[in-house]
Formats: sequence, structure tokens, C-alpha cells
Amino acid sequence: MLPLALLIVAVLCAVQAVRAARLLVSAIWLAGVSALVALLLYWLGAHEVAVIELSVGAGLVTVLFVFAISMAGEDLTPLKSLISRPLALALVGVSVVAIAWLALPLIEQPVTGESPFGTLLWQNRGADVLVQIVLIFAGVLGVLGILADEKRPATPGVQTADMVEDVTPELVTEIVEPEKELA
Amino acid sequence: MTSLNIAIAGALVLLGVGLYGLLIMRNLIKIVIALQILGKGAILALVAAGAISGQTNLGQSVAVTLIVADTVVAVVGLALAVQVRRRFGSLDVNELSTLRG
Amino acid sequence: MNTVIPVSLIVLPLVSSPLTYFAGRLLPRQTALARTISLLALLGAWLVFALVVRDYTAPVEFRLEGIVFRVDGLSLLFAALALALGTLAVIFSGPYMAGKTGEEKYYALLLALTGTMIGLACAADLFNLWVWFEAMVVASYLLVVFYREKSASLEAAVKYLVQSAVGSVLVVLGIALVLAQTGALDLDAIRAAGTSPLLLVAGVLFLIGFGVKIAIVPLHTWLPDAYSQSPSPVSAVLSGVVTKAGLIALLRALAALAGFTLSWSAALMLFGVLNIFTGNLLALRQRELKRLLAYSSMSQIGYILFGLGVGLYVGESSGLQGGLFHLLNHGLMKGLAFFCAGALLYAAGRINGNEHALKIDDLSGAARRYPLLALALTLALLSLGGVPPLAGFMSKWQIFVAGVGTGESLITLLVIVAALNSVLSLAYYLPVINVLFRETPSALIERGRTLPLAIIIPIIVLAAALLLVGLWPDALTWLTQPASAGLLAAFGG
Amino acid sequence: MFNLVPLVIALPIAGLLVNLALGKRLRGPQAGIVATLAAGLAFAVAVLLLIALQAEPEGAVVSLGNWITIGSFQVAWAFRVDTLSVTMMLVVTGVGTLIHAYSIGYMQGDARFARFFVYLNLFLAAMLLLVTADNFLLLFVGWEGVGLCSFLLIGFWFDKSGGEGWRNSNAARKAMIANRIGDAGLLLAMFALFWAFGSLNFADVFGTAEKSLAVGAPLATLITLLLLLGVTGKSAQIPLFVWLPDAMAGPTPASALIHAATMVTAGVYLIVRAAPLFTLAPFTQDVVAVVGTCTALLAASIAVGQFDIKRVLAYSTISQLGFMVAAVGLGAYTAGMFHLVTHAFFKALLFMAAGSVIHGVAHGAHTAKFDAQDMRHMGGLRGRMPVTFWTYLAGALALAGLPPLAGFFSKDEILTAAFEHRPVIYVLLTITAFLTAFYIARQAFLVFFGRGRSDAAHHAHDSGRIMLVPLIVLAALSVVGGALNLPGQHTLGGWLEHTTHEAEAGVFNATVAGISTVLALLGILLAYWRYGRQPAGERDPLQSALFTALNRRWWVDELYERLFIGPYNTLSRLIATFDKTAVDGAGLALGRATERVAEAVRRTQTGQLNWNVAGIVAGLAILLLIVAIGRGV
Repeated sequence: MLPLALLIVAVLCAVQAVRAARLLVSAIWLAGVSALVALLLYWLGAHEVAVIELSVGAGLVTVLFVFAISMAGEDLTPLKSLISRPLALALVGVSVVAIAWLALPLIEQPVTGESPFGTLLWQNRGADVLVQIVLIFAGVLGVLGILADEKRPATPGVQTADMVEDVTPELVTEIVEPEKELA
Repeated sequence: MTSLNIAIAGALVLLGVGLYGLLIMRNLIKIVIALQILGKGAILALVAAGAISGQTNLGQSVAVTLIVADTVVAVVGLALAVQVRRRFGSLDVNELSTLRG
Repeated sequence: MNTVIPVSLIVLPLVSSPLTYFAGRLLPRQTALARTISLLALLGAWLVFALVVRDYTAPVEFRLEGIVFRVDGLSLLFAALALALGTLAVIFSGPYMAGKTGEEKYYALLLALTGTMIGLACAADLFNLWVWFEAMVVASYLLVVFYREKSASLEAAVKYLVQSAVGSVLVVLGIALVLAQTGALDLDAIRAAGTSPLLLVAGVLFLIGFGVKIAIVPLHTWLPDAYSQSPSPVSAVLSGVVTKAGLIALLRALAALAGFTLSWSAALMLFGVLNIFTGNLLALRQRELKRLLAYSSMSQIGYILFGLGVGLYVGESSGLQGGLFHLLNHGLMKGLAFFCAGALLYAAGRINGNEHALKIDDLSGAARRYPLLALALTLALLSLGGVPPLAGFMSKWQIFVAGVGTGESLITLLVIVAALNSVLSLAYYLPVINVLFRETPSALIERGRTLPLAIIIPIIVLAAALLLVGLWPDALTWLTQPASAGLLAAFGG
Repeated sequence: MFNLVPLVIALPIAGLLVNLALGKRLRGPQAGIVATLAAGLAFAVAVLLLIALQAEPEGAVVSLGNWITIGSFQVAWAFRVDTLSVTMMLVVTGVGTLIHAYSIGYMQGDARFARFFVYLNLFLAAMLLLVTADNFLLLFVGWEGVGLCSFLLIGFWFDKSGGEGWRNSNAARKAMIANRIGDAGLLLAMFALFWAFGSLNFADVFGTAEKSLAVGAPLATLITLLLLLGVTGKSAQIPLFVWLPDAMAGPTPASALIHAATMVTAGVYLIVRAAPLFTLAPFTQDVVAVVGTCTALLAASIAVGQFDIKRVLAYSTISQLGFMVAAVGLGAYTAGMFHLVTHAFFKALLFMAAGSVIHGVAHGAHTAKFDAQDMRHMGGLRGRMPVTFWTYLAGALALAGLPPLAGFFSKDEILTAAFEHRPVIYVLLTITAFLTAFYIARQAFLVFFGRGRSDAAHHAHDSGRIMLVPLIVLAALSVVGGALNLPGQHTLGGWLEHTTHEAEAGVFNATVAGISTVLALLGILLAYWRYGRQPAGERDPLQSALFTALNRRWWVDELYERLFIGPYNTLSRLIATFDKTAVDGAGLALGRATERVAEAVRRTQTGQLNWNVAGIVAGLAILLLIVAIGRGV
């Protein structure tokens, strides 16, 4: 029962990602979830999806998280949650159990009529990919816009740079002396 | 227990864990992590749905799109988190409750 | 009809979006060029739109890379609204956003937003619909947080992002259920696959998922923050069109699950009345203008939902038509109101992010200094409050008539509740008008600068439209009629 | 000729547009002249319509084209010219023109002189739309329009310094809310009409109703009761009358035009217009008559105890409206309309005379903190303001119902109708008539007779000509207005019959006329007894009356005490409690409760992201549970 084991470990990783006190640790647990889900997908036969999930979900996203955490800094102060845990558990529990109860018995057993996966992928859903380009474009503009620094009282001819240039010094201070800014 | 049922169960449990995380976590970056967990659940659900209906390709190709979209959202969320930390000096969402009423 | 024309309706704004960005980026301090390109792109889109309307007789279907798109009445209606507010927002933003960091990104995203909304309205594939929806939401993030140096904007954007993302995931789960059950994603194919109780669950997930964007209670909590913190032209677009994009997506998705039309209609009616009520109550004690307008949007959306629900319930197009009519009218009214708020902020020179700082008392005496602006805002507020003979009354009336026309006592009761809420709503609109016409000008008004033409034009256009639609409500029937007929047919009525 | 009817509405709109466009450039009284001219021209058009109607008394419907088309539901821009609408048009534009002219003098020097006339013209246009509309929806547009203008005009001085501006805007808010509750009733009535008859056209609705509904049909009762709710709001009847006394915060010409002569009569007009429906609902008719009678009596008894010159008149207006409502409730439509017309004359006159007094006294005052509306500061103005006094006297006597003035004939017709159909109502209305004579005579004596009780009263002087001419014209009308419908002639009755189809013409009843005349004289005499001989210096005649009563144990005083003071005190306590508990704040208990709920709901907007997401999850959970339960757990 490899898939079951994979799933159980993935869920445990997810729980750890939620529970972990340190952000970095949490992000690594998330990478674990991603990797295990990718393995599960591979086992299910969705090879391409698995590969993409592994490279994007476990790889790229994790790198981004680490980058962001290093920029933002660890917030180690333990925070008491605003919503009491039992209430949260009840709300989520009711929703998930209700979906499970309503949906699961109705799904009929799989019909197998497999067709080779890779070939159809881009032909079938080409428009999705086109819209994805819009989505990525909008996302990139968004990130650039959000992270851009304010326009300085312009020294003529100097364009304000985005992200990396502005962020680096802060990143360094964050890593070297994380408490400095908190104080 | 077939592997399909496992995928479905996985999707639901990940959904639950993600939502629970969203409700109790106060750190903005951890909230983005919870969103990612939700996204993993959705990917599993889509792939499983394709397999159940016999439209394996359909399920898998839309799942790829979902991965991309989720990543973009995560990136924007992280950028926001970094900016929030710069302005608020904290990642606690409770600090982000000046707009109320 | 040639498919090139409808395709270019979607593609034109989307292709112009990066053009705008690079034009603004590569030529330093040439944001005027970016603005011109975006305006031209939208005018081009209007031209294409006119061509589509000219040749429109029946829904046009075309395939793009394997996925079906369909231009029908609902697409046209929504495209018209998106283009109208998009164009006016670009005009308005000229002076409003001048000199802000990232102006070129702003215009690029505004174009992308308009384009994705038109695309969303034309999508005929469930998953493709979601991708458009997601692209639209991503395009709007930066617009909401444009004043990123202001903590309140960041706060609003964080809430907007997280809640939208949760909604998106729920929609995907719904799509998964539909796919599992029917093995199809094409909306027609799903409808053809027949019903199953599983689809009811999928519909609930769609209702909640898209409902976050529609701001149905209790998923509405992001709305007042996002609306009040965005730059005013963005607020106008957000409340005027983006929120409704969620509604269009929801209608498209639910229409595919036509086996449960009665359940959907009941849900729409109930959420409608709940929204009307909650929105009004939340608006009643507001002292900030933009927040008040945001809450009022919630209740106006309630009327739209209610009208649509009634129409689906009886399977008659008049309720749907009323709902869609109100959707258009609300776009005009709320767009106008937010533009007016923006104009006041511009006059005060306070447009560096403190958008929420516009208190109602700041409007004091505006009628003397800015008579046109005060008149326009008065028109917008009276129309929102359903005072005849303005546009808002006409559509509400149509909804109420449809509700009473069902002959169901429960629905009649709901109509009565909705009508009484119209009474309640004036209790927060009228004091604002009262303040406008006060004799002693507030400090803001006293020091206010003159308004440029580019800010006044959108205001005049929308105010004139409100009056025109009120006096001649049939002016929009050419949009609402085919849309409601098509929607009704889709829901199997 | 009938095609001129849209002009009646268009002219005031043209006037207000001119004033809006040129408001800043017009100097002195020019804005007022433009507005008055617009009103006067509208009156001229109404006269032309009147002439046209002489030839064709059945009138016509003038349609300007379709307005709304929703499926089979159609509403047109259609105006109705018939004897009823033209009567209303004449009253509205005629009295309106005079009040416009008066306002030129009254509002002189006000910072927002032009704006006031914009509002007045807007009001006129809305009111004329109301009375000329050929369907309920168009009528509703006018109905809302006059409400809006009323709101704007009551709160006209909302920016006065101190608490006064706050009070003014509060009064406006209260009026708005009471009115909107009534409006909601009208709106619901329209839904019901549409639901039952599929149309909102007067002709269609009434025709279908008469054919398809039996007398006493529950549907007719429901619709007319909802209409009645609208009437109680606009015409200030029980239980929604509370806004009208507060509405006196507005400038006096607005009080005269809107809150005495025209807008408040819209309810009476609505009942007369919808007479075919009311005839089908005898129960509602009874309710209408009872509401009117109770309002008349209650308001008259309150008027007795007021010291504010305008508040007396405000309560008097409510009371007189009660008379009209009672009349139409009794099915005496002509009598109701007759009283509406004569009341428009003499009450507008009384208000404008009161305005003239306030104007005069305020000019005479030298201290800033002086209440120019308190009758205890007046007295002896007869000699200082002769024109105002004589015109006022004509109006007062007309209101008191002394023959042969206008009020006598119209009130008498109502009393006769009551005498014939409902003796109880007759008795109550006769008591009201007695009270009416008493309170108006009390006011006359307090204001104009005796000696001045303040410095200001000694220095008061008559107003300018522009204010006095309208007074004189209205005084003449108040004197001879009864000629409109003299017993035996019934000019107005025959005229209105073309529209109302009311067969029964009022019969003159000598007994009724005699009793009411004697009672009116008694009332005046009593007032003279208590107030006419009042020596100067005593500030509070009512209290002193009470004092004398206790001291001398004089039976008249005891009677007076029993009749007025006791009940009045109880009543005023009741009203005060009602006002405090129910009417204060947002206007009604509902308003308060709403605000409290609103505050509670506002708290749910915590601004905390976690709770926001919890909202989403809760929504999901609830919907899923509903589905699960629907599945049969």
C-alpha cells in the first residue's frame, strides 16, 4: 500500500507545515507535501503533472518561500490564534465531512479508457495556456508593482530599480540581525 | 482501497488541513503556505476526477494550469507579505485589522 | 459571422496590455503614451464591439485551440459594461494617477482586467471560465494595492488575495466534482450529461467559490476594504464590473447544472435578500464615503441576485431581465458615485493613498464650489436609493414587478422586505446629499483645486446615462433582452 | 387645448433650470421673479385647461409616448385632464404663485435665495406631476418628488448656528422617514394592483376592479388599506402625523405651500382619485373615516395648548386634513375636495400672515436669543400690523367656520354628510369644530389684541408690499370661496361629478349649520373670556387660567380645566412619551432598533483575516448542511 503510505506522510507533512513555529521549517514541510503529492500523482499515472508539480511546487515555490522569508524575516513570537481551535476544527470538520459524505458514495468506480497522456495536453487545452500567459503577465506586473520602491525625489535620468537591487541590503540586515528591525 | 479513493481522500484531507491553517494561523507567510496546501488538494482532486470519468487527459491538463495559477497567486501573496513586513514591521495578520466596521 | 471579429474583441485589450506596459517602461516619463495606447485599444475594442453587435443575430460559437467560446447576449451585455467603465476609468485616471510610480503597470493591468472580463463573459468551457476568472483576479491585485506604501492598502489587498484564493480553490473542487461525474468540461456537454445529486454539491461549491467575488453574505468581508482603499477609478471598475464578473461566471457555471435550477433560484433569492439587508445595515453607520458606497454595493448586488433568482424560479425572462438591467444600472450608478468620490479626492489633492480619508462631512458645501459634481453625486445616490424616475428605480421596479408577478406569497413577502429596505437605504443616502448642499464649506472643499476636463467627462457621461435610462428605460433593452432570453434557455426554462 | 397639459409641468421645470443655470448671476429678487413667473404661467395654462373643460367636461388623456415596457406591462408618459385634476392644478398653481410672490419678500437677503426658488419650482413640478398623472407609477414619481422637496425645504436652514441647524435637519429626517413609510405602503399597493389587474393605468385598474371585484372583496380592502398607509404618511394622519409639527422648522412660505396648502392634501386627492376602489371596500372607508375623525379631534385638542404661532397652525392643519379624510371616508368626495380648496386658501393665508408676524416681530427684536415665534412675546399687534391683522382675521374666521366665509360652507358639508351617515362621527367632528374656533380665536387674541408683551412686539411693523398683496388676494378668496359650492347651487359638485360620478349632492341642513355656528361663536367667546381681556405682563395665560380656576372655583374654569387642561396634559404627556420612545432618533422605534442592529452587524466586520475566512468556511458548511438535510439525513 505505497500510495496510502505516501498520502499519510503527505498529510503529516501538511500538519507539520501548519504547526511548525519557524517559517523556514514550515516552508520545508510544504516542499515535502509537494514532493509527496507529486509522487502520488506519478503513482496514479499522471506522470507529466507529477514532474511539473515536483519542479514548480516543490522546487520553484520553495525557493520563493525561502527568498521571501529571508526578506521578511522570521517572526518567532508564538501567536495565539484569534479563532479558538475547537471552533476552527468544527467549522472545517463540518465542511469537509459534509463534502465527503455527500460526494464520495456517488462517484462511480473508474471507467478505464485510457488514451496516451502527453499528446493531447496542449492541443486540447490550448486556450487555457494562452490565458495562462495573461495570468503570468498580470502576476509579474503585480509583483513588480508591489515590491517597487517609492519614486524618490527624482535625480533626473535615474530610474528606480525593482526588487533585487532595493531589497538586497534589507535582506542582508534581516539575515544578519533579524531583531534589529523588530525593536 | 484503490489508489483513486486514496487520491480523493487525500484531496479532502489536504483541503481540511489547509482551511484549518487559514483559520488559526496569524503569520501571513504561513497563510500563504496554507493556501498552497489547499492548492495541492485541488490538484489531486482534478487528476482523480479525470481518472474517475475516464477523461484522464482532461483532468491532467487542467491540473497543470492549476499548478501555474496557484504558483502565481503564491508569488503575489509572498510579495505582499514582504511589503507588509516593511510597512507594519510584523507579519501578524491581527495587526492588519485597522479597517473594520 | 467571421470569427476574427469576436476573437479580436477579447484579444485586442489583452495584446495592448503589454504594449502599454513596455511603451511606458521603455520611454521614461512617457506615461502619456501608455495612456494613449490604452485608450486607443479600448476605442478599438468599442469598434469591434459595434461590429459584433451589428452582425449579431444568434449566439456565435468558435473554437480557439480546442476550447469552445461563445458570444451570446450575456457576453455582449457584460462586454458593454466592462468596456464602458474601463474606458471611463482610463480617461479619469489620466489626471488622477498622473505621476504615480508604476503608472504604466496601472494602465497595462486595467487593460488586462478589461480584456480578461470580456474573455470570461465569452468562455463556454468550465475550466477555461475558471482560468479567465483567476487571470482577472490576479490582474486586479496590483490595482487594489496600487498605493503599496500605505498600510491600509496593503491590508485590504491581503484580505482580497487570501479570500479570493480560498474561493478559487473551492471552485476548482467543484469543477473536479463536475468532471468526475460528467467527464466533460464544455458547458453544453455538462448540461447534456444529465443531472446527478453530486452536481448539487458542485453547485454549492461554485456558489461559495464565486460568491466570494460577488460578496454574498457572509463571504463579503473583503469588499469594503478593497473598494475603499483602491484608487477611485479602480473602485469604480471593481464595484461596477469585477464583482459582476463573479456573478456572470456563477451564472454560467450554474446554468450547466440546470437540473437544480429551482435550488439555485431559491439560493439566489435568499442570498439576495440577506445581502440587501446586511449591506444596508452596514452602510447605515458609515462616516467614510467610499466605505459607505462599498457597503451599498452589497445591498445593490442583493437586488440583482434577487431579480435573477425570481426569474429562474418562474422560468420567465422578466425577472432575469430586471436583474441584468439592475446589474447594468448599478455599474453606471456606482461607477458614477466612485468617480465623484475620486474627483473630490483629486480636488483635495489627497490622492496619495488616503482614499479612505474622505469623510462624509468633508463633502460639506461641495455644491457651491463644484455644482456639477454635487449634482452628479446627488443623482447617483438618489438613483441608488431607488428614487423615481432615475435608472435605479426602473430596474428595481422591474425586479419587484417580476417578484410580485410570481404570485407566490413567500416571494411576495421577500419583495416587500426588499422594498422596505429601499426605504431604509435612503436613510444613509439622503444625509450625504444633505451635507453636499450645506452652506459652510469644509476645509477640504475650501482649499480644493479645479477639476480637469478628463475627470469631469466620465462624470457627465454617467450622470447623463442615469437620467436617460430613467426616463427611457427601454434604452438598454437591446442588451438585457437577448441576455435574459439566452440565460433562461441555458437554465432550461 | 388639452394637449397643453405637459406645459403645466414643463413651466416650473423651465423656471428651475433657469435659476439653476443663472442662479449665481441673478441679482436681488430676480431669481424669485423668474420662479414666480414660471408658476404664474403654469396657472395660466391651468386656466386654459379649465376653459377647454367647460366645453368637454369629460376631459382627455394626453400621452407623450411609452415610458416602460416590461413584457405585457406598459406604462406611458400619460397625463389626465379632467375636472378633478384641473381643480387640483388650479389650486396648486394659484396658491403656489401667490406663495412664490410672497417668498420674494420673505426670503429677501437669505444667502441661498435662488436655491429656495429652485426647490419651490421643483416642488411645484412634482406636485403637478402627481395630480396630472394618468397612472399610479407616474403619480408615485410625483409623490416621491414632493416628499424629496419637502425634505429639502424643511431642512433648508440646516446650517443655522447652534443646535437649531441640527434640529432643522433632524426634523427633515423625521419627515422623510414618516413619509417613506407611507410611500412604502403606496409602493406595495401598486404591486398589489399590478398583481391583480396587470396594469397601473387609472382607467384599466378602475374598470377591471369594478367589473371583477364584488363590494367588500378582500383584495380591494387590502389595496385600499395600503393606499391608506400612504395617505397617512403624506397627509399627516394618525399614526404618521408626527412629522408635520416638526416640519415647521422650514421657512414659512414652504410651510404654507407644502405643509398646509398642497402636498399634504395629496393623500386626500389620492383617495378621491381612487374612489372606485374605495367604494368597493366599505371596511376601508370606515377606517378612513375613523382615522380622519380621530386625527381631527386629537390635533385640534393639541393645538389648544401650543404657544408657538406656527405649531398652532401646524396642528390645525393636521386637524383640518382629518376633516377632509373623514369626508372622503364617508364617501362625500365633493365635500372633501371643497374643503381642500377652501382650506388651501385660508390656511396658506394664515401661515403667510403668521410669517408676516414673525418677520415683523423678529425685525423688532434686539436681542439675539429671542424666540420670534412664541405667542407669549406678542400681543397688541393689531395696530402695528394692520394689513396683516385684517387679512389674518379673514382667514381665522374662515377657519373657525363663521358664515358666510369659505370655511363655513365646506366644513358644513362635511358635518352634514357625517350627520346623515354616522352620528358618532358627527358629534366628534362638531366638538372639533368648537375646539377649532377656540384655538384660532385664542391665537388671534394672544397675537393681535391686548398690549404687547415684549419689547419686540412694541417695535414690530407691517411687511413689504410684495408680502402683503398675496395676503390680500387670499383673504378675499377666503371670504368668498364658499361661493364655489353654495348650498343649492353645487357648482363644484356638478363640476367634479364628471370625474367622481358621485350622484349625491350635499344637502343643506339648517340644524347642522345652526349648531356649528353657535358652537363656533361660543368658542370664540370663550377664548375672548380667557385671553381677550388678558392684562399685559402676565406671560402665561394658560397657567393663570388654571390658577384662577383653582382660586375662584369658577365653573367656567372648572369646565375649561376638565375639557382642556386635564386631557391636554394627559395627551401631551402621552404624545411626549410617544415622541420620546418612538419618534426620536432616527424617527421611529424601528429606526432606533435598526441603528442598534446596524451597530451589532458592524461589529461582525472585525477586519481580521482569520474571521473573514471563517465566514467563507461557515457559509460553505451551512449550505452543505442544508443540502445534506435536503438529502434526508
